[in-house]
Amino acid sequence: MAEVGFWGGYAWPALLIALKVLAIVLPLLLIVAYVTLAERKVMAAMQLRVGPNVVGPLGVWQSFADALKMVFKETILPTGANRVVFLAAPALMFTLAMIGWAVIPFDDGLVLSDINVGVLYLFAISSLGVYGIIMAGWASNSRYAFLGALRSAAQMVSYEVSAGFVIITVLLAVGSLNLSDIVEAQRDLWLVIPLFPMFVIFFVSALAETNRHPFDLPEAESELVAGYQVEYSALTFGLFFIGEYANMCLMSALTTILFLGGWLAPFDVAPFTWIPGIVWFALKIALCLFVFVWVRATLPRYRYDQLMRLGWKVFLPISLFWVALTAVVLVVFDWLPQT
Amino acid sequence: MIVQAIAFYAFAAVTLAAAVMVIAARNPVHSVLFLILAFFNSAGLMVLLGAEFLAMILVIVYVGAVAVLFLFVVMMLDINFAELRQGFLQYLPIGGVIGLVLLAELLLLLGSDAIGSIAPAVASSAPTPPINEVTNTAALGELLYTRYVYLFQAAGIVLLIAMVGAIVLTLRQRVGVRKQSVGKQLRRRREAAVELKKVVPRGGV
Amino acid sequence: MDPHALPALLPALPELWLCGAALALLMIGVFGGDRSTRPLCYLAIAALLVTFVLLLLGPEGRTVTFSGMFVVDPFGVFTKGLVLIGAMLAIVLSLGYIRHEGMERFEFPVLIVLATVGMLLMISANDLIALYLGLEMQSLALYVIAAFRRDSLRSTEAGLKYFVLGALASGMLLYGASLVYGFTGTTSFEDIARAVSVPGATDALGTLVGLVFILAGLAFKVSAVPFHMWTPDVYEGAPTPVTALFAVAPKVAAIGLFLRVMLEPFAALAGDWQQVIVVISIASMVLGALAAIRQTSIKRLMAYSSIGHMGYALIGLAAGSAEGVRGVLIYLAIYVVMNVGTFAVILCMRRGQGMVEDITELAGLSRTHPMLALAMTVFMFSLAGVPPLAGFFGKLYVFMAAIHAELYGLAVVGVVASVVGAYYYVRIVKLMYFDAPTDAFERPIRGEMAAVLVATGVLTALFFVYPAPLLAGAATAAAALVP
Amino acid sequence: MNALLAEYLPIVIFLIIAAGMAIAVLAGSYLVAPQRPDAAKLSAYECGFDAFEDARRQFDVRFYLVAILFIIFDLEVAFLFPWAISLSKIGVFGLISMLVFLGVLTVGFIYEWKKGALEWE
Repeated sequence: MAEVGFWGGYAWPALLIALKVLAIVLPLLLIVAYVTLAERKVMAAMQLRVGPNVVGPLGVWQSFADALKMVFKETILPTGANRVVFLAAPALMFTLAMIGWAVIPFDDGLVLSDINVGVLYLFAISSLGVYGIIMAGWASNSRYAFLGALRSAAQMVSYEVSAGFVIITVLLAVGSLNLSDIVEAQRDLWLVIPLFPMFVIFFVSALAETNRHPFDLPEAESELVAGYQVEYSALTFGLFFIGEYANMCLMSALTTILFLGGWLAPFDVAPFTWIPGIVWFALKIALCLFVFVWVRATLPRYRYDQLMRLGWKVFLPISLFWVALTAVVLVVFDWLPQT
Repeated sequence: MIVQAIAFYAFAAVTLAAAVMVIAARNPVHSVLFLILAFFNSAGLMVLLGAEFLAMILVIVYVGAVAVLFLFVVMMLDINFAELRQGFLQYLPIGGVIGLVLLAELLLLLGSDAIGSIAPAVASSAPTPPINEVTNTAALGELLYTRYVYLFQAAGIVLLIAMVGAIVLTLRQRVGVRKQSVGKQLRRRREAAVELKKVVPRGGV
Repeated sequence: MDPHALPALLPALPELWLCGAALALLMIGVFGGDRSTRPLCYLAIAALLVTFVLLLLGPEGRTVTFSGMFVVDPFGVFTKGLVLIGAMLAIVLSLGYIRHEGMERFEFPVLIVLATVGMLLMISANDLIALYLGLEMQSLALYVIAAFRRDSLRSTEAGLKYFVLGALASGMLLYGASLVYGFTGTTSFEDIARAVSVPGATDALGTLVGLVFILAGLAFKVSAVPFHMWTPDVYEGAPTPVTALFAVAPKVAAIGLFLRVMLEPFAALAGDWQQVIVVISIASMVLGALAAIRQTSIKRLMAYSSIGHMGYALIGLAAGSAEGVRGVLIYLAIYVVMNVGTFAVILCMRRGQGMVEDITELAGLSRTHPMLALAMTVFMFSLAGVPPLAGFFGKLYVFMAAIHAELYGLAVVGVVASVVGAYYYVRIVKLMYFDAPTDAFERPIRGEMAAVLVATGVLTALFFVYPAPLLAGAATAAAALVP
Repeated sequence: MNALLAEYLPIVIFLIIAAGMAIAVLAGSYLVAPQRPDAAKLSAYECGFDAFEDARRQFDVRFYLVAILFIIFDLEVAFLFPWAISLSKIGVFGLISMLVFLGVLTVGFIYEWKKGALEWE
């Protein structure tokens, strides 16, 4: 390659990648805005009420109105708070929720960085989520925040173990850590069918990982008054809010890739394959998000000891047993993927 | 190639700075956060080396689990470093001498041209497969469970001892705490719970 | 060698059996609850006994399995036998102590068995990684046992000290191993031996520095002088049967490991590490002799005495010949018997409400407990190295080996140190026979304690009558290590 | 090697951009929003009297135990990853060696369960 100097050799490819990154981040923020609105609308519908419809037709601009309001609110730093860590926590939560999307394959070949340890990268990102919460709880120097943070940290930690075992069962069936390979391997049979119990455990663990209902005890209004977020106001709270919903979408995307065949059409028959892969991917994520909201609208909240009991005493043994069962079945029937 | 060099120096510099800050930080939680930064950057260095599986495991296990334990412990025990550091000055000379000796040995090593002079003569028996055909996760998987099964099972036993040890040292049974037994709740039959009684008006039960 | 072929499991049968037994004991214990501690101790002793038998029935000569990481040879069999005996006797000694000191938790025997598994793996390691794993397994279990009485401040302090310094030593050993791997390109002992014996190797500084770090790590585990600071505090803080275990089993395993690491992979570098061992040995003997003089707590005194004895054992290693290794092995066997006997006596020093640990409590023991006093006298004189008793022969063989290896200075210092060291042993005997008696200890010594006392007492006193089996065993073991 | 690293460059750039946006948002809120702090506003969210001592101490040792058990099971998952990938190549021997490893850790898990380490009051 001829010496093309600084501009051609390095700055241009970097700029190209930066544009691709923005091409992911900006639509994602838009989607997150509408997911929050959709959640409020769907929950309202489930409770036979209308939901936000004042700001713009059918309340379309509601989330932008909220965002604008947060921008102009005052950011309060409580006295005993530890300034740097206090501000770093929301920034970390937001960043983690975003960088997870770098490895998600939106369509066949349409992925920002196709690293061959994609699943491990996402597992690492979800295990880092604990830090945002602990730092927030510790920095805001209030008893509610501290206890809330510890409880949600312990909860996330407990459910990560069973999520890990579930991912192992998927890897056994696929034989590669690369996310695109995982989706390719499900071309003729989605893994949700053979590994259905694992799908259920993974989905519930995803609920617990993102501190969503029915596992949102640490930040439930009635118990710990919004847990670790209690001392946050204005945009710092906004970052947490966006981070939580982006995390929710990330977990739905991961569930879709692992179990629901990513961008693959349900049947390889003519009418289905005309619709581009990314649309299928978006539909499946929408389905998962709908179930997130549906669960929030209907189920009662778990008490903390029941929540930990479910994580350690139900999910862990079942997923551990299922890993061994899948391995034995695959080796005995010789269905192992030949990589 | 320049991007690799820049990345290497950036990661190395931040790791060293974070390591120094771990010791120098006044507040224990800050030192744990600097430790996490150091782990992160060493994971970055490993990616530069091409050992991506090891980098991810480093992030998952060290940053995701061990550092969380450190944070819990540091937050639980009110360690103020000022107290711990009082005796630091009187130990400085001895510590300094030992540090210098170690540094001298390291410089000796770097200086000596004998690096690897005898190493190639005894190449290890399992040659590493080429990087582009086999991902290093798969390469690891092929050897770890069959050729090195002895070390693998020994590691399993060490994990078991860690489990038993942790529980022996920390578990306190709080007596008299009524726990919910879901099994018992589900096994309750209607007959045991509900008793139909014929009540005579003004007769009481 | 096809990596997927199943390795030969037969040579590792004792270890596999003990691992299985440890898991089974854990399960029995957890379902039996804390009241099952006593039967669990008996089961643990039985499991160790079966391992001992399996060990003796093992294949002859030297077999290597698990792709070159696990070696079984007469040297390993001899040392493992000593470790198993040490562990068994430690559990026997703890039976009474657990009951009346409120340490009735079933994990105690399980952790001892798991620590013993670690020691067996350490001794039969033929690879730097296997060495480190065995060492960590043993140390981890011992850290927990040291802090087993978590409510007593001393026990937790002992556990913490042992953990912090142990972690430092493991770190240094690991760093040394990585340097050696870096410079020789391999971790297996045979390949290192081959790499190091290449003529140009002696100027490979990297391997030497790595060797120094490994030496430091191992010297810590053996509690040789520059790295002995943890020993007195941990011996005093830990519960007495745990101290008995510390003084016996891990020391033998660590010395066995020391011998194998120095004489198999780094035999060619003997010129370099020999004077390091000589210095360590002299320093340990001198400290063992002098530091114990003004000690009043019997357990701290035993800690310094064990440091001294490790110094004598290292003389054999400094000699570096087959005769030297034989000397070390004989010394270790006698050391195990003497120490177990002494700790049995210490464990009998109970008065009504609790254990007593001060030497002055032993005053006038000859009048209150004539038999106990006699046993203690035999052990004290044997530890001091007085001729007819076993301790003398241990030192004799080690000094002869040093002399034959022209290490005259070392032998002379050894003799002088053992003479000076004899002072505090004899002082205890004087206390027992010539001082006014304090009130008596608890009267009926427990059955198994009396049995241990008689057995070790007879072995120590009448060793000179029939020493042949031990000498022959040690000779074959030494021949296996240094051809 | 360069091909492998080319895949990781976008992640680093993504990280920089995401962090940059977060910081920009925080800085923005300082510039745009009115800042009128007063004692009442800055006090911690509390009803009744303020907490006596620092809120950040003495909580249940059980969190410490959960963190340790998590490390051990996390390591177990980490050991499982390469095994799951290469099971076709290491065949039955690899399967048996992993089942033994899982068996040892299941014994540990049963021990924990029966000892009540997983109980929460």
